[in-house]
Amino acid sequence: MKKFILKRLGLAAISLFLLSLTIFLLIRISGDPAVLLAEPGASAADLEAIRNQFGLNRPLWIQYVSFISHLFRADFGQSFYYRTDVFELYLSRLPASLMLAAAAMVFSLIIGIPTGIVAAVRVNKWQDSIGKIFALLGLSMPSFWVGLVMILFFSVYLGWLPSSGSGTVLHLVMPAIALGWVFAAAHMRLTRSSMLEVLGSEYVKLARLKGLPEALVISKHAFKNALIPVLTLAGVNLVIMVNTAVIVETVFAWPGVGRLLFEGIAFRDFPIVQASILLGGTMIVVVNLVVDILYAVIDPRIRYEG
Amino acid sequence: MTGPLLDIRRLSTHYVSARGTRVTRAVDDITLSLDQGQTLGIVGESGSGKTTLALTLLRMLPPAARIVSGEMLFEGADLLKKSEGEMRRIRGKRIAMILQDPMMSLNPLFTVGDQVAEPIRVHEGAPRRSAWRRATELLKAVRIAAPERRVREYPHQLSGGMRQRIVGAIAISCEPKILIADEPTTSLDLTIQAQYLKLLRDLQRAHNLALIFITHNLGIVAKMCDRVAVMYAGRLVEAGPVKQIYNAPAHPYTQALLESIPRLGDSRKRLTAIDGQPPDPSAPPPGCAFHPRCPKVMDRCRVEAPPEFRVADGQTSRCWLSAPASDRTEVRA
Amino acid sequence: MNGTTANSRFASTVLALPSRLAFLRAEGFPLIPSLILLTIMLVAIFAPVLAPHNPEVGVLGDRFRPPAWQTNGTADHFLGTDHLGRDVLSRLIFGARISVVVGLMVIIVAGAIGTALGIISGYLGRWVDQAIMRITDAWLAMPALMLAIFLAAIVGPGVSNIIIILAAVWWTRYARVIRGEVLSVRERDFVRLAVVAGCSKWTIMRKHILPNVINSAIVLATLQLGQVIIAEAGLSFLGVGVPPPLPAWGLMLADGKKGLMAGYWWLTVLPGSCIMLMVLSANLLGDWLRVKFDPQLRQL
Amino acid sequence: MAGPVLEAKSLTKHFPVKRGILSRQTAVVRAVDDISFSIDPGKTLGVVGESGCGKTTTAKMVLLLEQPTSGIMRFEGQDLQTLDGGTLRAYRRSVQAVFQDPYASLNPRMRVGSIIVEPLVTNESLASAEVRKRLLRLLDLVGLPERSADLFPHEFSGGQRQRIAIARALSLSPKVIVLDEPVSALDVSIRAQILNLLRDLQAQLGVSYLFIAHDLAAVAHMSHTIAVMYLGKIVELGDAETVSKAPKHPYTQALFSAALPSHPDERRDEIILAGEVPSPLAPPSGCRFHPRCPFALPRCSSEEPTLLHESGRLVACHLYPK
Repeated sequence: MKKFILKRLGLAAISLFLLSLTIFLLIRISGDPAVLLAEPGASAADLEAIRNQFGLNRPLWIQYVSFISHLFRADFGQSFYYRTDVFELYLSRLPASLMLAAAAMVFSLIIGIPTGIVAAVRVNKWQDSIGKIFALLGLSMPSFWVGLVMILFFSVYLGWLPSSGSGTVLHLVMPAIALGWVFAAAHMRLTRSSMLEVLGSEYVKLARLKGLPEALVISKHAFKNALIPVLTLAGVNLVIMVNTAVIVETVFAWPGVGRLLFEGIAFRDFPIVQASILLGGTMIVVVNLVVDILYAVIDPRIRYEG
Repeated sequence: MTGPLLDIRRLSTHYVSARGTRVTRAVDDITLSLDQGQTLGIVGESGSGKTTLALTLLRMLPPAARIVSGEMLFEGADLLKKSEGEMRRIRGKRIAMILQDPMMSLNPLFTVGDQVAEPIRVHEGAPRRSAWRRATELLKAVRIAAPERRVREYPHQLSGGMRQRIVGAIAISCEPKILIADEPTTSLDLTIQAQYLKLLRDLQRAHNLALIFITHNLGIVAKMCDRVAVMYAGRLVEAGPVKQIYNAPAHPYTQALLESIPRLGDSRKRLTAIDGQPPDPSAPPPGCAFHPRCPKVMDRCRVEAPPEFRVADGQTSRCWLSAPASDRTEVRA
Repeated sequence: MNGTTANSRFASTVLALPSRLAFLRAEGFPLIPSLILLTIMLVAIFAPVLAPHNPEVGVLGDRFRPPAWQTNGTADHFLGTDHLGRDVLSRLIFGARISVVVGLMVIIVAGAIGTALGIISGYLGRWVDQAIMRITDAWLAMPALMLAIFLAAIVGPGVSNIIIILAAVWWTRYARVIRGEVLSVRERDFVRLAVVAGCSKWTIMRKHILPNVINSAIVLATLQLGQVIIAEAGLSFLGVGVPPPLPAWGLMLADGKKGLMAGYWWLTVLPGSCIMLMVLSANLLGDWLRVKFDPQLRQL
Repeated sequence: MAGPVLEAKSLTKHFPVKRGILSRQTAVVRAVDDISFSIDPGKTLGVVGESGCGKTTTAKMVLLLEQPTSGIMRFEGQDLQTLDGGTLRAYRRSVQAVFQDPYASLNPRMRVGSIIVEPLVTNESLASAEVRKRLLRLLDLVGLPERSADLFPHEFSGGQRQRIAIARALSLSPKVIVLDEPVSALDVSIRAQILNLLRDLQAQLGVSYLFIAHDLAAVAHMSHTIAVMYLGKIVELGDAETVSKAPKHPYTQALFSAALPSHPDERRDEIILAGEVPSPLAPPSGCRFHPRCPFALPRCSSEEPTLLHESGRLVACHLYPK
């Protein structure tokens, strides 16, 4: 188990290194990095000052070392617009995003897992067809459009829910559904397919041959096995949610990291954009790591492989 | 008890394609019987319907399959007339089955003890503790060393041979009357196969089990079985006592099959091969399904499927060559 | 004599035609989704002929006109106008062009790169595999949309930029899936026998590996088409995709927000429905292909 | 008299096992350990043994799919190690293979004709008419109709596919064909067809076989010489009749007693071995068979026996010479 965790940590470190290197190189090959790093409308003298500050004339690897050392000190620079430390700004926005992601995740699991199980158990029956249609619709509707249509319907026409902002539970309902919708469909599809696979397995056949009641076969032998890939996906999706929430947060003016990124783009506030990507990527790597380890805890086979 | 333990009469199971246009007669008009403590071998090549027959016995067929006719009398009562709930109480308790791939038939997420104790708890309502004690004893019975430790382990911690034995332990956990083994040794090495066959025979003797061996291997039948039933394209082409059939096979398919196998001892003698390919089960040839490959084919075989004829005491054959001449009598028309 | 041969050849061609098209009647073939996709393609090609108005020029006096069947609607603007008085129908028609071009280009470019890398990585193995897969993993660790936003933010919006960006993000999925397929194909005996027959690595990859993984790549591409279209719409919606005044569906949704609180539903509902229709059709077709080609790909 | 067509001396293959982040080599799997054998022209060497005994690794080394860790292979008297590129290519052409699974050994995306002539086209530049001519001859040789060439593999049954695989292996007129479990995936009624075909082809073309199988009766039937392997070692090697009628090594005896009878009256001494085959990662000391051997002597656990002549064959066992 220790070996397993160490190995995963090593892989995560490599991913983080490549992530930082990619961002670093992209900034430098996409044109004059000084223009990006400087505030919009900076003068030639300002640009020169930036070049000196970041040592843009020095060899690339020295620049990279200094880039990394800043990152290790959680120094992502100052926001041009907010005039504050970007890392602190990001942290202050994170709870809102996490809350939205958690709500969306709960929504997606509550909808996705039961429908997936029903569809698998009743494969090729009407329940399955309805499930399939639901899943395909979910995967085919852009989340921000779902959000817009909900605003139109529930806020503008019916006046039931607030169209934007945060503060109450009511504010959370529409963004969570808009964001969770596509994931509900994804979880439903995966639950169905992994459940079908498990239901066709030899050990489920043996469970039936033992004469277990069908309910026990499904709830004990099939469910736990089928849930492993779904929970893995859900773990990965949680981070993807935080990060892809950019558009949904924009639609509903939800004050999370996604909206922060959008503001960064809108105000040409490069330090915010860069920090959002780096921190978002780091979160994905870390959560992937945690999910891998949790996976090993649930599934005894992985634990001993080392 | 009067009558056989299991009496199958004119049983047919068909697969129907999704649109209902194609019907595959996987099990076609089969009559068989089995006594307590007896070993029956069902031999056939892939697609001959032998696994479908086993699944029909337990009523564990996939949704596309239909049992279209026949009776299956188990201890005098027709299994086809039982409700799903009654069937469930028979599966695992009265009739147990070992699957083709025992390595894959243990759930990786539960301990060995849990899986062995499960049928005891479900069928006998035994409390957890005593079921686990029984599970430990069962592991001892299938000769697994240190059973107290093994019950708490997960399947992946055990060797392949041990997993085999555990599947055997699960099968006998509720002292069934019949044990069906579906190609239980195909993936095994010779010396492991010998161990496993011996274990099955020991268990059979200890519990007076009726054993149904489903296999494509005539050697296993020769070694293990009292009676044999040979299947071809869903039909029972020949059935009877093993020695009688190996000494004097009546059906040309059985004859050819026995001659086509290399024997230890008379090496480098040319084998008698059967020409052609096994038939497509969804579109078998008309008449006798074996006729395109049969060295003794007659005109009648191409159009008319032969019924079952009695050729000797307890031996039947579905071949026109076995049709009543003088002393042979037709079982059914 | 010649005539009869020609005739019989013609006859056999005609007779063969139904069997060639037999897949149309195959079980579960998604006929309607395929027709929808075909229609969208045709609309994209013939947009200048079909569109009643210039999609980029509006009459300010005609702002926020509702569809023809609502009060104040005119037959001239059948599906109404937007906040600049531009004809919604014409913009939708031209918008199909952007979705089709971006969608197809991205899956072709990303598919070619990803499939090639996946085959090389999976077949050559060792350090080549390690290097390619570590890069792919790191690339996958960055969420596709955010990376696209980042790239779009530093190189600026534009149709060709958006294609490059989305392709740069999307190839990883092909590389991963195709590599996995190659790993299993590589272990098949026919590949070993090709080595025994003396085939070079290049020949084996081209003749033995590629034809056996291409189906997966096609299925994946079809399924990714919808996601690419949604991503493009999302980027355009955020203002980092297709630049205005081009009539991209995502951009129309962003503009539609301006009339949202006033209840101008057509500006939101119509472009979104177009996206959904196209994505849904692509998904249905992809699903069918997946089941048809390889049931093992069910979890793509 | 001509010497053996293929000869292996002290052939060894160890696979390193890598573990940990830095991929340190922590152990070796001794897949094949110091084995020697030879195959005469037109003859068959049968190799039997259970899974993990190293028979497939041996086949792979002969096919140059695996590089031996040490040892010498000689082809028609020439040491393969010292061969230059050209002669090595000649070796490749002379040694072909047929594998177990007829469904995996034919590329499903190629037509049968292209599959069969692929080795030919790869190695020789021939006019297409000549290729076609040879293709038809090969199809005829294995008993397949001419029109098979234009079909795809999925249109054939297992037995027919194995015929296609054999035709392909024959296309370069090789000296040796490695047959790795060529009939074990086939239906019982088809096996005899393929075994007969292989014997006929050997008689007709004078090709040598390295026949690998776990089915003892099939090996005894096909082979002139039999090598019995256990955990990477050859434990008994000799004339097929001699070995199969009166096996000497306790493992060979157990293996033959475990072989299934062909008739219910056929009774053999039942030797049931205890335990399973140990992992080749940590083979037992001394004689590798000693933990399962019913006749193990004290020295068996410490001293490794060598192959010695005994009653007309070679046996590696401390019980001999008596």
